[in-house]
Amino acid sequence: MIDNQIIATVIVHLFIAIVQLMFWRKSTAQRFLSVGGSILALILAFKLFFKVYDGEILTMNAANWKAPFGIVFVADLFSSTLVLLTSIAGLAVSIFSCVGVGRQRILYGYFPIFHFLMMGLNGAFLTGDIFNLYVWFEVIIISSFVLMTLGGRKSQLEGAVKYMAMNILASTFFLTGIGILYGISGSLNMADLAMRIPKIQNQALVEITATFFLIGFGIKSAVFPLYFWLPSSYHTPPSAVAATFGGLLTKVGIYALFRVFSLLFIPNHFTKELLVILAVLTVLTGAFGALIKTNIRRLFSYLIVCHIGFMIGGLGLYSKWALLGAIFYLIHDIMVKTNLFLMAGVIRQLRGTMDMNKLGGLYAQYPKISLLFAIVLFSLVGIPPLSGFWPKIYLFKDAFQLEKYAFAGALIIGSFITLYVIAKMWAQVFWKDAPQPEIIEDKFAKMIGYRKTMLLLPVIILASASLYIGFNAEAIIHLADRIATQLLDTSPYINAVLGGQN
Amino acid sequence: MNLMLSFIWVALTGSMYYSNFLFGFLLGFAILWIMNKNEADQRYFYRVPKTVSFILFFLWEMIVANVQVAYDVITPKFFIKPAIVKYPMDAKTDLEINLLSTFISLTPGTLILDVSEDKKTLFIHVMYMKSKEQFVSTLKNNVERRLLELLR
Amino acid sequence: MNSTILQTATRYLLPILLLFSVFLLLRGHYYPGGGFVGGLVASIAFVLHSFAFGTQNTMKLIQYKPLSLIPIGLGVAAVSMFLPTFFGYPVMTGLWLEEKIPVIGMIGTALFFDLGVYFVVIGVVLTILFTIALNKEEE
Amino acid sequence: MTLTTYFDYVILPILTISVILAFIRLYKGPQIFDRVIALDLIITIGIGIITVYSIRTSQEVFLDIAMILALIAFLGTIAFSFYLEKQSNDD
Amino acid sequence: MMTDITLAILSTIGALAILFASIGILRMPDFYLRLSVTVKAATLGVGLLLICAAMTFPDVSVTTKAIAIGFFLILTAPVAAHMIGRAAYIQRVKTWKGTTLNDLEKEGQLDCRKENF
Amino acid sequence: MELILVLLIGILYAAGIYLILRRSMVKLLLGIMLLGNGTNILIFLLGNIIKGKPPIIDPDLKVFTDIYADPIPQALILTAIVISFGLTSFAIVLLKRVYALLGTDDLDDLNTPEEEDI
Amino acid sequence: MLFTVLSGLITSSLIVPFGRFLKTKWGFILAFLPVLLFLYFTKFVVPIGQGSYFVQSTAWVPSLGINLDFKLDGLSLLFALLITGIGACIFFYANAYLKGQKYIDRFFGYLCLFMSAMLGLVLSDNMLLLFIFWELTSISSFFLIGFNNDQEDSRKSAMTALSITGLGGFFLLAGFVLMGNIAGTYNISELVDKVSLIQQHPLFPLIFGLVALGAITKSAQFPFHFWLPGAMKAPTPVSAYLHSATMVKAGIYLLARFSPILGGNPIWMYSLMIIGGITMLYAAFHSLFRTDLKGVLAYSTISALGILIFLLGLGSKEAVIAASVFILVHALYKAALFLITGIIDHETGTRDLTVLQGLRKVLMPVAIAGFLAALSSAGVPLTFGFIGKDLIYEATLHAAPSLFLYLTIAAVATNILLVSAGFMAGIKPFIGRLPEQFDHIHLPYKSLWIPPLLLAILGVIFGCFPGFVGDWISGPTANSILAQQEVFHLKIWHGFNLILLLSAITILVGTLVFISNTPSHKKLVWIATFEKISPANIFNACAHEIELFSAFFTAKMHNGYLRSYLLKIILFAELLIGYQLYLGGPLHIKWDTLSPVSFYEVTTVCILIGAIVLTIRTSSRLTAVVATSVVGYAICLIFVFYSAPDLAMTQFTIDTLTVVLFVLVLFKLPSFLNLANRRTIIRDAVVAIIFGMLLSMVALRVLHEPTTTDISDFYGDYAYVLAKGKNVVNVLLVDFRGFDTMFEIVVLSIAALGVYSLLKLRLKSSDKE
Ligand code: NA
Ligand code: NA
Repeated sequence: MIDNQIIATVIVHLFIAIVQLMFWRKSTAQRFLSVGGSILALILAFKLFFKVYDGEILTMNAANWKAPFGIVFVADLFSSTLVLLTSIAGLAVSIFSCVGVGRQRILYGYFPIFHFLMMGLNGAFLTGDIFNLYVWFEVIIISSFVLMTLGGRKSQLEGAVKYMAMNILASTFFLTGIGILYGISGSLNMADLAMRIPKIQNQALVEITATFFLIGFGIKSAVFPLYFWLPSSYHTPPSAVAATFGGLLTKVGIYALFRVFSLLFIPNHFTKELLVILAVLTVLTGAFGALIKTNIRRLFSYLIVCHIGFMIGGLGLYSKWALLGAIFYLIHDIMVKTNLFLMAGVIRQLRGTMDMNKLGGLYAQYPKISLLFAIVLFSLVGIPPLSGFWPKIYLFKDAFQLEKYAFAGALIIGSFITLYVIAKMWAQVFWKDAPQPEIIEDKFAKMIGYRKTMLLLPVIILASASLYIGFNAEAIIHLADRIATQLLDTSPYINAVLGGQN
Repeated sequence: MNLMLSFIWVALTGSMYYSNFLFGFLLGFAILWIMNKNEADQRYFYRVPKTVSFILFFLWEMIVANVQVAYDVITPKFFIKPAIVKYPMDAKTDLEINLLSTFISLTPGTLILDVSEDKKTLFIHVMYMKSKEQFVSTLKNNVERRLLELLR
Repeated sequence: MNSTILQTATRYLLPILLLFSVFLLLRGHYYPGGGFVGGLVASIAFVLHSFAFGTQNTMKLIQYKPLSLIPIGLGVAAVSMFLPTFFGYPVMTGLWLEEKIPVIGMIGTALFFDLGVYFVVIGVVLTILFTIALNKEEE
Repeated sequence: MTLTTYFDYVILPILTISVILAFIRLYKGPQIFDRVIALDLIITIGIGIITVYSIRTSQEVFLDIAMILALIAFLGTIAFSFYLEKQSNDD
Repeated sequence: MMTDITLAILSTIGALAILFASIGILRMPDFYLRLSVTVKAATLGVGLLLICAAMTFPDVSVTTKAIAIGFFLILTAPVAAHMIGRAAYIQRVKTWKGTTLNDLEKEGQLDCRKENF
Repeated sequence: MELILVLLIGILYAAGIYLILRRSMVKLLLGIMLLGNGTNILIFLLGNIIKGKPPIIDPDLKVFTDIYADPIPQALILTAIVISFGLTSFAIVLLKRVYALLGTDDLDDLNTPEEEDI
Repeated sequence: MLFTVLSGLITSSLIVPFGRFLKTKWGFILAFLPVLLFLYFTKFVVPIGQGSYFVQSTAWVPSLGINLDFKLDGLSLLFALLITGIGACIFFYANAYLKGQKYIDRFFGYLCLFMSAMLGLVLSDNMLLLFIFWELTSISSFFLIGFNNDQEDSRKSAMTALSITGLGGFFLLAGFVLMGNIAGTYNISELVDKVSLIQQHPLFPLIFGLVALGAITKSAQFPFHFWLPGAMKAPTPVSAYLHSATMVKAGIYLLARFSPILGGNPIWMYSLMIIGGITMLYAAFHSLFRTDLKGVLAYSTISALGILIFLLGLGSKEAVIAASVFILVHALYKAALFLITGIIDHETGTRDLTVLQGLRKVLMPVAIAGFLAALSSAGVPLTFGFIGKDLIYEATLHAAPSLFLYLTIAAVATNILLVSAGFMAGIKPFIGRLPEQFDHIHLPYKSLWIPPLLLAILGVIFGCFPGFVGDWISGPTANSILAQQEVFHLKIWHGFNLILLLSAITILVGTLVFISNTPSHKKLVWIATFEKISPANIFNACAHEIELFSAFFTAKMHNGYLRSYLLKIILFAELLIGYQLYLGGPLHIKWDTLSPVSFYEVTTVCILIGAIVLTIRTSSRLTAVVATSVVGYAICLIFVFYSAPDLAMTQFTIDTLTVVLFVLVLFKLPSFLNLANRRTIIRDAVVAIIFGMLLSMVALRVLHEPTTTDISDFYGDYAYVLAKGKNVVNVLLVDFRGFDTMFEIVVLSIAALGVYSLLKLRLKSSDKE
């Protein structure tokens, strides 16, 4: 079925960005455009989501060339869900940015680039062409470079250099992989590749190719021992940016890993073992890092790494439940991690610092905001029945079922350390009295109501989403279940793209 | 200039249709119009044929001079006597100076290093210089005069 | 840089390069060339001008900020990309006018798309180079 | 001996040897100026090689590349000169 | 046949000119000499090769293209040579010991240039 | 001939990797550029490479009549080249800024202790 | 039942907006919530005592098998009554205790949450649901313990409590999931039917271990007991609630609940008996040395919990009934003692046993309550404690012949010490001479002293009428634990027998210990020297070590040096690719498929290589740029040779532009320094060369694969016919794969914007975000 609606969100963000570029230096107009456009994108994402919810897979043959000759966009449930989540997170960040991002940055193109980034994310989720995916990845990384350096402070630039070097290296691996893949199969369309790859005689070569993708996407998704860019950089940009990064960037890597390793390269025994081992190490690395960091954003950065391990582990187990768990976790993680960094931004507005040693007294001064944050933090930890809890059960389930006890252990350690550090953070940031109350610069208190709302509303939106995920876990499980089914049985995908012609 | 651009356009596209020429003309006109909006100097170069003939002459000069250098290069011993010479120009306009220097530079053995601030003298690097006076006068009479004749 | 020779040469090279860039742009569908190379050559023309006359003067020559070329180019490309949707085709479908136009040949969305690419490339290259150059002058 | 083989076995080798020689200068330096002019020469020879190759393969499209080279190659040299002129210490 | 022979001759001369330029750049003792030798010889050589190309392809388009290329080369090569030569001089790149006369240095041109930057 | 290109690919990658492991930011950049080139050649080589037959249809014909070079890798590389140009130019400027701020291009110096300037 | 659980949750969430009313004098109304709940549960005493049970199930997350399954049987009922009953006392008490406290609304919010979590925990008939409430109790207790969050100690204690119970919680979850995997259900009632399946599974020890870890951490068993004394930092009502009847008993409840499923085997028996035995002795011994009233209570609580674990481990009928009774006994007297401690603390401002004495003169009703509670804890006849202790001794005496002696000795020793501890807490502060500093003290509000008095009196009433309790409460409880139906009848008087003798000895010796043991700080210091190797310290040391290791590991991995990161990434890639290549088998070059070598190409490649070498080796940046551009131009030539004119053009223009860019930027940079030593250079070179070789090998392998060209053939066939272009590459770029191009120019645009902002934007210091 040909349907332009599939890439509607992409188009919306593209046009918002272009129009905003035309309104260069008109910060108010850009703010309105951004929020309005994000709302529109969200509506479209919902429409798309409900369209594919029943299992139908929509495709759009760009330029009217039937697959595999043109670039095809595919909306299956996995991609539509991620588009939806991205749109929710995007709207939240967009609202937050109106107040949370300084005027100077807005005047120098913050919003257009943010929308380019959103466009890149949506495109990456929707494309059905491996090289096109590369292009989307490049859109994403270049916008993230720019957002990361926007403002040009020293620490930002230092982080950006490392971030950039490693991400470009990742792209190199990815592109090399594409080159090899084309060399062995002669196609770029993922569904077509899925048909061709099993027929390739030299399957060893396929495995080699898969390795390149594994490394490329592994870097993007911050898997051990490829994660270094993340803690080097995520603590440096403005919070709105960090929120987008923290919530969405690594997840594209995860998405790509899931997509590629379910559609193109069905993991063999070695790959599965490898992924599980990497997952365990990733969890531990993230957990250890989180344990010792005192800057809350650095702490969150390591938590991202830690939880990436959960998802990678789910992929490594490669069973229905494990995939379900990993996808559920992905859904939960996008909402929560975005919110965490937004929260860090609010804390910064409240206190002017993100160092736990210097923070304090928030609970006494802002009890309701603190409770709101507590919801976010508990969702992250997975205090049942909040959102982080459910997927872990599935992961445990199959970790035991498949006798991957190391992974089960890592799940326990990872979850526990998350709990521990968040409790520590709660004690330090919210409970403890501020050590030096005299030097606190509380911008928030001085703000007018509308600005306060703009800062808190996104946190509330995302927190509600987390709560929804937690309390209506059944629905999310159904969703993740369908996604996992679609990932495991790729024939509907292939049929939808190739129209049963092969 | 516009005409020249039209010619180049035709040369580029390689088809000598009327319409193509016209398009090239219009395009060239447009480009010049865009460019020259702010420029006082709007003189067009209209002596295309003369230029072409000069270029042919000059190609010949090049071949001749090349042989000399070639010989020096492939034989083990150098016969060079390099020098940097100050050369007073008669050429006045930018175009004249430019063509002169192009010519001098393209001839083996000589190379423009600099034009003085007042645009009256050239500094030329010479490979084979017997004496400064001889070099200057040869250049003046054989090359510069000829060029200026063509241009003026 | 203040070199008379360079300046004079640039006066002639600039239009030639621009012409050449348009040439590359228009013929891309049939021969090597296209929006990218065309745009690159065009921007090289201006870069050359900035070397000869200084970036400030080049900016004056162009009159518009090169940055503003970017949204224009993106807009042109994006519109030509989405025009087909109004006719019920998928995004990016090539639409062609029935008749041939002299010189340019067939006119279609692909050409407009290339034109957008052309503008974007010019805008991008000039923004980058001029920003650097002007920044250096400031320092 | 046909013209093709002549191009293949005489002209192109001469040109490639020339490139190698120019490259040796580029490699040796000693100064950046020498390298820049060696680069310039290499590109110019490149134009020649492309021209010959175009004749060899009867593909006139390659001449377009030669044209681009001819038009913009010198920009690199100009840029280097621009830099070198202003540079305070010898690199 | 006649064309072939002409082609062979022209191309040989062209190639040799280029070869000499390369030998020149390798052998010449100082920068100015190298610059001096290379630019024109190479331009000439390429020009001759272009003529060959123009002769090989029957089209007018190729001929005009070849001429255009040659024209561009002639237009740009000396400018480039001049620029780099000037830069070298401003940076006081050493001349060969055999250099007999140096007017530019005498004039003090160099110093006033430097002040401009 | 392919073997030589294969060798070349190896050398390009090796050189790129070697350079990005240096401490200088400029070398890092050069390394990235070399890696990009290596990738391009790799894509190029792994498609069907054919000499002297550009994928351009003869002006008088509507389809190819004889063998021609694979256009897909070319299109891919073109895209990749342009993209890496974008990245490179941004990276170069980033390098410039870092140098202006830190006064060094030594990558090891990019570790300003935790600070609050965001 | 669902509603009883939800009521607390709803109330606690209502407190967020409407909390202000708690600060008014009508705040006590909230206390009627537990009262109502208590009354609701008493309704079930009779039917359950008659052997029936109640279930309720509401679908929640059916696909995961998590439903709101609740089951009310004897065990649940006992706990539900304790939770709501003692809860009611606590609510009233706390309302008075915390009068005027600034954050009283929060306090009751947490308390409601905690109460309903506890209720949910004991009512759940689904493992995962139980776990959910289990975690909720951990979290809400975290907030309760850390209620005085401006104090460092409180925060630390809350952290410790949460850490230990939280860690246990995750083990528990793992155990539950594992059990669910094996049994195929999470429903606890259904699990009872699958005992053999579970117990015969090879992973049974793991399951048991995980579940037991959950239980013993929660119930503060050795060596995880140390969080409990720390948790005394909480306001006293909290301590009373958490440590008498609720939080710490959750572990007991868990083991009791799962004893029909996991119990009845040596692993269960020995491990629980050992843990429980050690804990009860260790903690009882430690309680002797405490000078803080709450400290005494804390350790005696741990000891009591140890007894319970010990009894559950023993698992005999006698033991189970003893446990069922002792749970109630302990809840009553311990809650009373805590509340009394709270009153003392509240009125005198100290809990130091070396100072407190003679308070009966000013706090008579409190003294009575204390006295009664102490007697009950000592197990003096006619108190409920006496019944409990009798049953314990009976259980130990009836244990296996090889064991009963040791077990009985342990039980007696523990109880002797507990007698002393109970007297210390309930009697010591009230006897003797009243210090002058306490002269001014008045009896506090009724709502403060009535609850402990009530509880203490209840202990006596139950002691006098044990049959009633046995029939309706403890009996059904024991039946649920044993998963059977039997009648237990408790009697006051068993006649003169060994047990009575032991009881007498216990009380006698215990009293002697109490009299001879005057609390002093010196002893505390003395015992503290032993604490250096206590579990708490070992745990702290471990935690510290872990933290050190984390710091070390993180610093080692993430050391701030980009090149080290890149090196690690590359090495990892080499390892993987190399291994895969190795798996691919040997490589044979098929010469016949390769095209002939031509001179000009070789030259081009040679120059390329030369340029690369120059790039690497030069110390001048500019030379490096020149060399890199040679690389680009040479590649451009390769593109020409292999029929890619578009590529060649683009590569060439872009290369030139890159040179320009470099030149513009490199303006002021210093030249390269040779910063690496020889070893590093060699190492990097080796790594790089290996990488290059691997890539070459991969490329070579791919070359030998037959190429499929159907797609490019399609482009060749239709580029003109359908897309109206003859330059297929360009047609690909603007039509077939136009999307790539569209977004690649977006990439370019973003880069340009980035450059622009990078160079132009200078933030003011005020513009941080
Ligand atoms: Na093109
Ligand atoms: Na493209």
